[in-house]
Amino acid sequence: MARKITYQQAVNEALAQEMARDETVIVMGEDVAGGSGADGEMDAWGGPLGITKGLYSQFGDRVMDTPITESAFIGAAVGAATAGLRPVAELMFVDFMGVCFDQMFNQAAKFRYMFGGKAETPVVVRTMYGAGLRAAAQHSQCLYSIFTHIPGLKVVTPSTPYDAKGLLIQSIRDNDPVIFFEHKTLYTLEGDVPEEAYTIPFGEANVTREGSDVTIVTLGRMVHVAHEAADALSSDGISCEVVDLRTTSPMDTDTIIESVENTGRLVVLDESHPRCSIASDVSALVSQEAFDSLKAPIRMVTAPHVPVPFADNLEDLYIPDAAQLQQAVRTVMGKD
Amino acid sequence: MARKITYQQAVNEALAQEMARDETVIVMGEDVAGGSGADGEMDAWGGPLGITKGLYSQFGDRVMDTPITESAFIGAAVGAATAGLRPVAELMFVDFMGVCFDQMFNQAAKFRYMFGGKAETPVVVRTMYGAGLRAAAQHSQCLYSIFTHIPGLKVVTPSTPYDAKGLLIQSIRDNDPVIFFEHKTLYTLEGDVPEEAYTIPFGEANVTREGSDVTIVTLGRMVHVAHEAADALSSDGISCEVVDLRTTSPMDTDTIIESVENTGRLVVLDESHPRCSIASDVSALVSQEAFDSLKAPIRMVTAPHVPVPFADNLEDLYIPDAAQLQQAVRTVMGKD
Amino acid sequence: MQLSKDDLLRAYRIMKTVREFEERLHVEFATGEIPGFVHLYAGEEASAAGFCMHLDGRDKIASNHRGHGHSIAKGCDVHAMMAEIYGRETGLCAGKGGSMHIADLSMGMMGANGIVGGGPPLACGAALAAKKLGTGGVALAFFGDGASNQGTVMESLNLATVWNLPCIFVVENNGYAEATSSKYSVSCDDAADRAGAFNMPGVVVDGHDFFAIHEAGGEAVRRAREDSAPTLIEVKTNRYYGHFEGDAQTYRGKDEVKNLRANRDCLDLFRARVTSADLVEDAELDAIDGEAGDLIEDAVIKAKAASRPAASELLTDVYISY
Amino acid sequence: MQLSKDDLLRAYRIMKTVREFEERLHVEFATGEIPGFVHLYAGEEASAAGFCMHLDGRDKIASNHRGHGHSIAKGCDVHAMMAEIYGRETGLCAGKGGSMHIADLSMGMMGANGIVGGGPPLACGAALAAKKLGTGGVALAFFGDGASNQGTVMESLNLATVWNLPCIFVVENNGYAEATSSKYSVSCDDAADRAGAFNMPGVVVDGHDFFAIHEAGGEAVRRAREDSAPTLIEVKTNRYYGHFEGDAQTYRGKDEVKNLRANRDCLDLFRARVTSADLVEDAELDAIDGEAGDLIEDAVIKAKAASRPAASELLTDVYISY
Ligand SMILES: Cc1ncc(C[n+]2csc(CCOP(=O)(O)OP(=O)(O)O)c2C)c(N)n1
Ligand SMILES: Cc1ncc(C[n+]2csc(CCOP(=O)(O)OP(=O)(O)O)c2C)c(N)n1
Ligand SMILES: [Mg+2]
Ligand SMILES: [Mg+2]
Repeated sequence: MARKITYQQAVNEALAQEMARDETVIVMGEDVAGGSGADGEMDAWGGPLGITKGLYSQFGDRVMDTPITESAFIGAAVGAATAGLRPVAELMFVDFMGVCFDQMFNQAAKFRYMFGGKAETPVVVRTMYGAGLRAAAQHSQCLYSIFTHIPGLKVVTPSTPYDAKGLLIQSIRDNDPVIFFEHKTLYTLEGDVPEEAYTIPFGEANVTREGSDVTIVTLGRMVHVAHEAADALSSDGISCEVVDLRTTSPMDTDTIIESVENTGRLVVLDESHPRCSIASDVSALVSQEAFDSLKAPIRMVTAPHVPVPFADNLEDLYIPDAAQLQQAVRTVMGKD
Repeated sequence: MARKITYQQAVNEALAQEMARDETVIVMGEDVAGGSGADGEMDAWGGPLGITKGLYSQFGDRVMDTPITESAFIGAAVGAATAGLRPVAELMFVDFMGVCFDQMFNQAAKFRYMFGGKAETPVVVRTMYGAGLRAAAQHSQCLYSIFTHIPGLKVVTPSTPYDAKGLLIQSIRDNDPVIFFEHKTLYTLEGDVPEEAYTIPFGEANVTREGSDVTIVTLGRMVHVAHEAADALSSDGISCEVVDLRTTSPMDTDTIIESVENTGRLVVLDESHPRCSIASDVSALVSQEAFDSLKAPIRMVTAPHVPVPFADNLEDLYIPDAAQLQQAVRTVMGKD
Repeated sequence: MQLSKDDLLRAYRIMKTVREFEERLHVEFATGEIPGFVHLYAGEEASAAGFCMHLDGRDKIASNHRGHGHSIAKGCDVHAMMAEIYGRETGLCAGKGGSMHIADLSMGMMGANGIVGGGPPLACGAALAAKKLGTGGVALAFFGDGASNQGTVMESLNLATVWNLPCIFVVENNGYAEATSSKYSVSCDDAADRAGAFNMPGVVVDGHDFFAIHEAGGEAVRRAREDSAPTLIEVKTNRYYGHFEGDAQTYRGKDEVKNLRANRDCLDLFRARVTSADLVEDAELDAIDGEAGDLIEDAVIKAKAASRPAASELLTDVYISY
Repeated sequence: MQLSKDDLLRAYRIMKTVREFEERLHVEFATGEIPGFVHLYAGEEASAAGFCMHLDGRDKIASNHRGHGHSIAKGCDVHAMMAEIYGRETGLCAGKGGSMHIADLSMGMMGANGIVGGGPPLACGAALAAKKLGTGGVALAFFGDGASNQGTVMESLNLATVWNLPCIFVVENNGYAEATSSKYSVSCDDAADRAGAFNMPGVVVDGHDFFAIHEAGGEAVRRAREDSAPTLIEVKTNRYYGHFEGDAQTYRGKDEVKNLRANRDCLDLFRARVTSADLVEDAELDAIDGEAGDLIEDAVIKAKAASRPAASELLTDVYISY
């Protein structure tokens, strides 16, 4: 797999390949084509960052611009999913969930259970998340822990172009409702991606680095921060194992526990706010299921319990970084 | 304080006393009076369970019925709070947050931070939560962990009539946005409540039972389940300390840690779904901050990762009960 | 639109079955054996029947918390519905949904809904699927006057026009949202007046008159099926019971329901019309009355006798695969 | 409504200050020194000025992501605004909000808003507060054509009528929501057509004509202040730049902006009208041009020179008390 493409291209390619393979896959969202009703070019945008650009040219009205009415069109995607389509709806920023969460958590997530096992709702909601673009408090949140809390939803957080493609194809083929988180600072990241379609199963974490002293469980953009820290720490003789969750629901508890059983130490690195977070979720899991393996207190490295600030220096301080992670690892190693 | 009233009466009394004391306190929500525009009695309902009944008769148009448009009226409450009122809005069931969450988590919660410390938004959203009324998947959720995740919100979960009154008065007088969770099965619970107004500070947990072997951290309705279990366990010679969080944001981490330092064992009891929950949050806190005091793995007792079922027998199985809690306590005591 | 005798009998049977279902639930609820919140449709039967008579297997409906009538009219199994409301394993949703979540996707009934305004976006989706898949189907959303103000509903009206969806929006205006009058909550005179804001036809029909509803519904379904275009219809109707069982209804005028039952009952008006026009004989309708009564009696007996779901069911059906 | 000379000069100063502010940001953004998303208001100035001229200290506005013009027109400090956009500690929000969250509650500016449709419910609340507290104030919400479809906005229109709120809703229809035309997303002909659905007057005005806006705004504010009743006004306007800075705008027609600038510029039209009517002399306007230019130049220099917020600011201002 010598070909390198960006995370953004990987997402686009996954969509294009699945649309080509399966007529029932449709894409909808605000400006996912762009230019609807206007005098200029159609397929002008592909969303604000151009992620879906080109799909309209290739698939015509299977790529549908929507009015700015997230409840209506995400609900429509959910309804269409119960009626034979496999819609991929774009919630431009996950921060906008507050105007349409009902259709995800009370409708899509619960149909199967409430209807006694008789519903299938193969809908995917793609969404952008995370800090780093100076987009301030209402355009920089993570919020995946909120979706993870909800039974019936599957939550996917790819960290690389390879994972983005494989997990998105899996999301589209999956028969349950999926919310797919794309980190906005990862779009330009390049990586090896096979040309053909492939899937990555849900609930299987990726041990992206093996190590023996400390387990770092993380996800999304933070996987790269973990590697940066692990590199630095290895020159001090500290060996870190990095576990990329890939999906937070289902979550691969076995891999986490196994790793902690080997290393005896856990640091969880999570870009989101700390309370009721993935960081706390993983910590709690281990403190219940692998307690006896622990040689030191668990440590969580997260953003603080504050909204995302605008000023560039403050935002940089807000986002968990390799230095903080190194410090936490040293602490659990008893070397601070 | 010899007078006994119900949790429901305590809520009503807190509202009435604060409205009488402060002209800027207003109450709004669907049928909070009831009967608006109709031919029969005005003040007919007081919400579906009659909690606010009588306020309209006493305070007239400071008690406002609303159309079923939670975004508009909760947003209006938020906007009014920035402009000199102290609105108490009712979100009938917290399950309905999905149509109006934006006004709570992106607007009210973030104004102060985004506006550089210059906003005050003294709004209270009262809401009903929890299982037990056979109300099924869309009317029985807890969801407080979602609000706890959000910086800028305060989250209150009273377990008794006494706490309901004191915490609601504090909520109304507090200058930050508060979401106030009333458990629907507690409304008929009676308890001692002083007639005069009083406040209970936020962020101070209540040690409702002292004990030396195991700390049980819990909240809301589950406090009563914890006491039931603790009673049963005491006859087996196991001494439980019960910590009622009272507020999950801010959360009284000191009391939790201190208690675990004394007992060396922690069980967290939480009615909500397990993932990214208060149960996991408290577990994570302790596994980081009081790890060295722990004599046994932490255990969480929560509802399962499934929507709330309708059938009475299934719902009874769904809700965490004293037997499950006892089992968990025995496990951490090494007696299972 | 002239209905065949078969159609007339079918319409009456639907309405009567719903009525019996609801009247019986009212009685049964009082015994305390039925769990949860139950919202009865009695008084509004002509709406469910009048619209659903135009729908077939290709078509879908999205319903609301007051969904029993819609479900029966769309062909859901009455025994399974009753068992569901009792929370039994034989229920339409295996006892896991209850009254507020009755659904049968195989019959095109997309679900009652516990969220006011939850259904119309879903109906847009079903209409979109029908259009994209070329099934010829349409989708219809039933919702109340209270729901008509909800943002999700108005967004759906807009989307249906923007996307030219084969979708019908039916506001069942029974005068109240819980205890609040539609005169208070709906800022325009008729809820159907909002149609113009979304560039679709808006129609008001008398909800006690099955024939008026059937006529308006026929045109809306035709418009959806042939022109792939949406319509908003407001049915002026009334509920005979409280918002939910247990509602003391002190917000209603004295004798309001009594007068409605006496003078505006959709079943009585239907009977008077078809018998006076010599289309159907009283005895034929009486026979249906008897059959409907027997059906419901049998459904209640069977529901009560059925088992509750197995304990293991608590954890199933959350995901298809995990 | 006849404006005094002072008012005319004030109106021009507001519009020109906004124009200078935005044109300069366009240039500065290209240097890469301004962080985040910046949405410019150039071309739409007559709207902010025409409405805000009627407002005073009792009154509040709720704005949207394109909020610089509204803020300046409502009296926010231009230096502090510029510093905010640069993310400096001297910013109106201490550098923590940025362009999308500019606010100054002390000036009655309730905030730009990153959520489309976030503002109108807040404006309802401010109107309610004014009414309950008897301040005589009104509230005005500015939002776009794209936002006009959002459920939160339509719910607010309904609520304003149900509660008789002193509230004005202004749709600034600049033809696009990002890259999507309002001809596609708004299902009715004019966004103002929706007013009838909520039983309030709906007015369309030419957004290039300050006087038309000022006139319509005056009547709406009067209606709100005196009758405690809401109005919906659609301003047909145009933006000169992309949705945000960096937008290549390939969705727009060729020469669209060029023609608008040449023929429909609100500042040019204003100047022509007031000078040809001998109300103001060119030289007086030229003087304002110069002052506005100097002001913005000074604001940019000071903003660039200002410090970033102290690191400790990261953790402050989340709660008033904890
Ligand atoms: C989003 C939401 N808000 C509030 C409720 C509570 N609720 C249930 S039914 C109802 C009244 C609905 O009135 P209407 O739409 O007129 O239907 P009707 O009950 O009259 O048939 C309300 C307020 C809810 N279920 N969902
Ligand atoms: C709820 C929500 N959905 C989508 C967006 C992304 N977004 C920001 S501005 C915008 C277009 C708004 O168009 P319009 O209301 O016409 O205002 P304009 O930008 O033209 O001034 C969109 C889609 C958002 N910020 N919030
Ligand atoms: Mg109704
Ligand atoms: Mg626009």
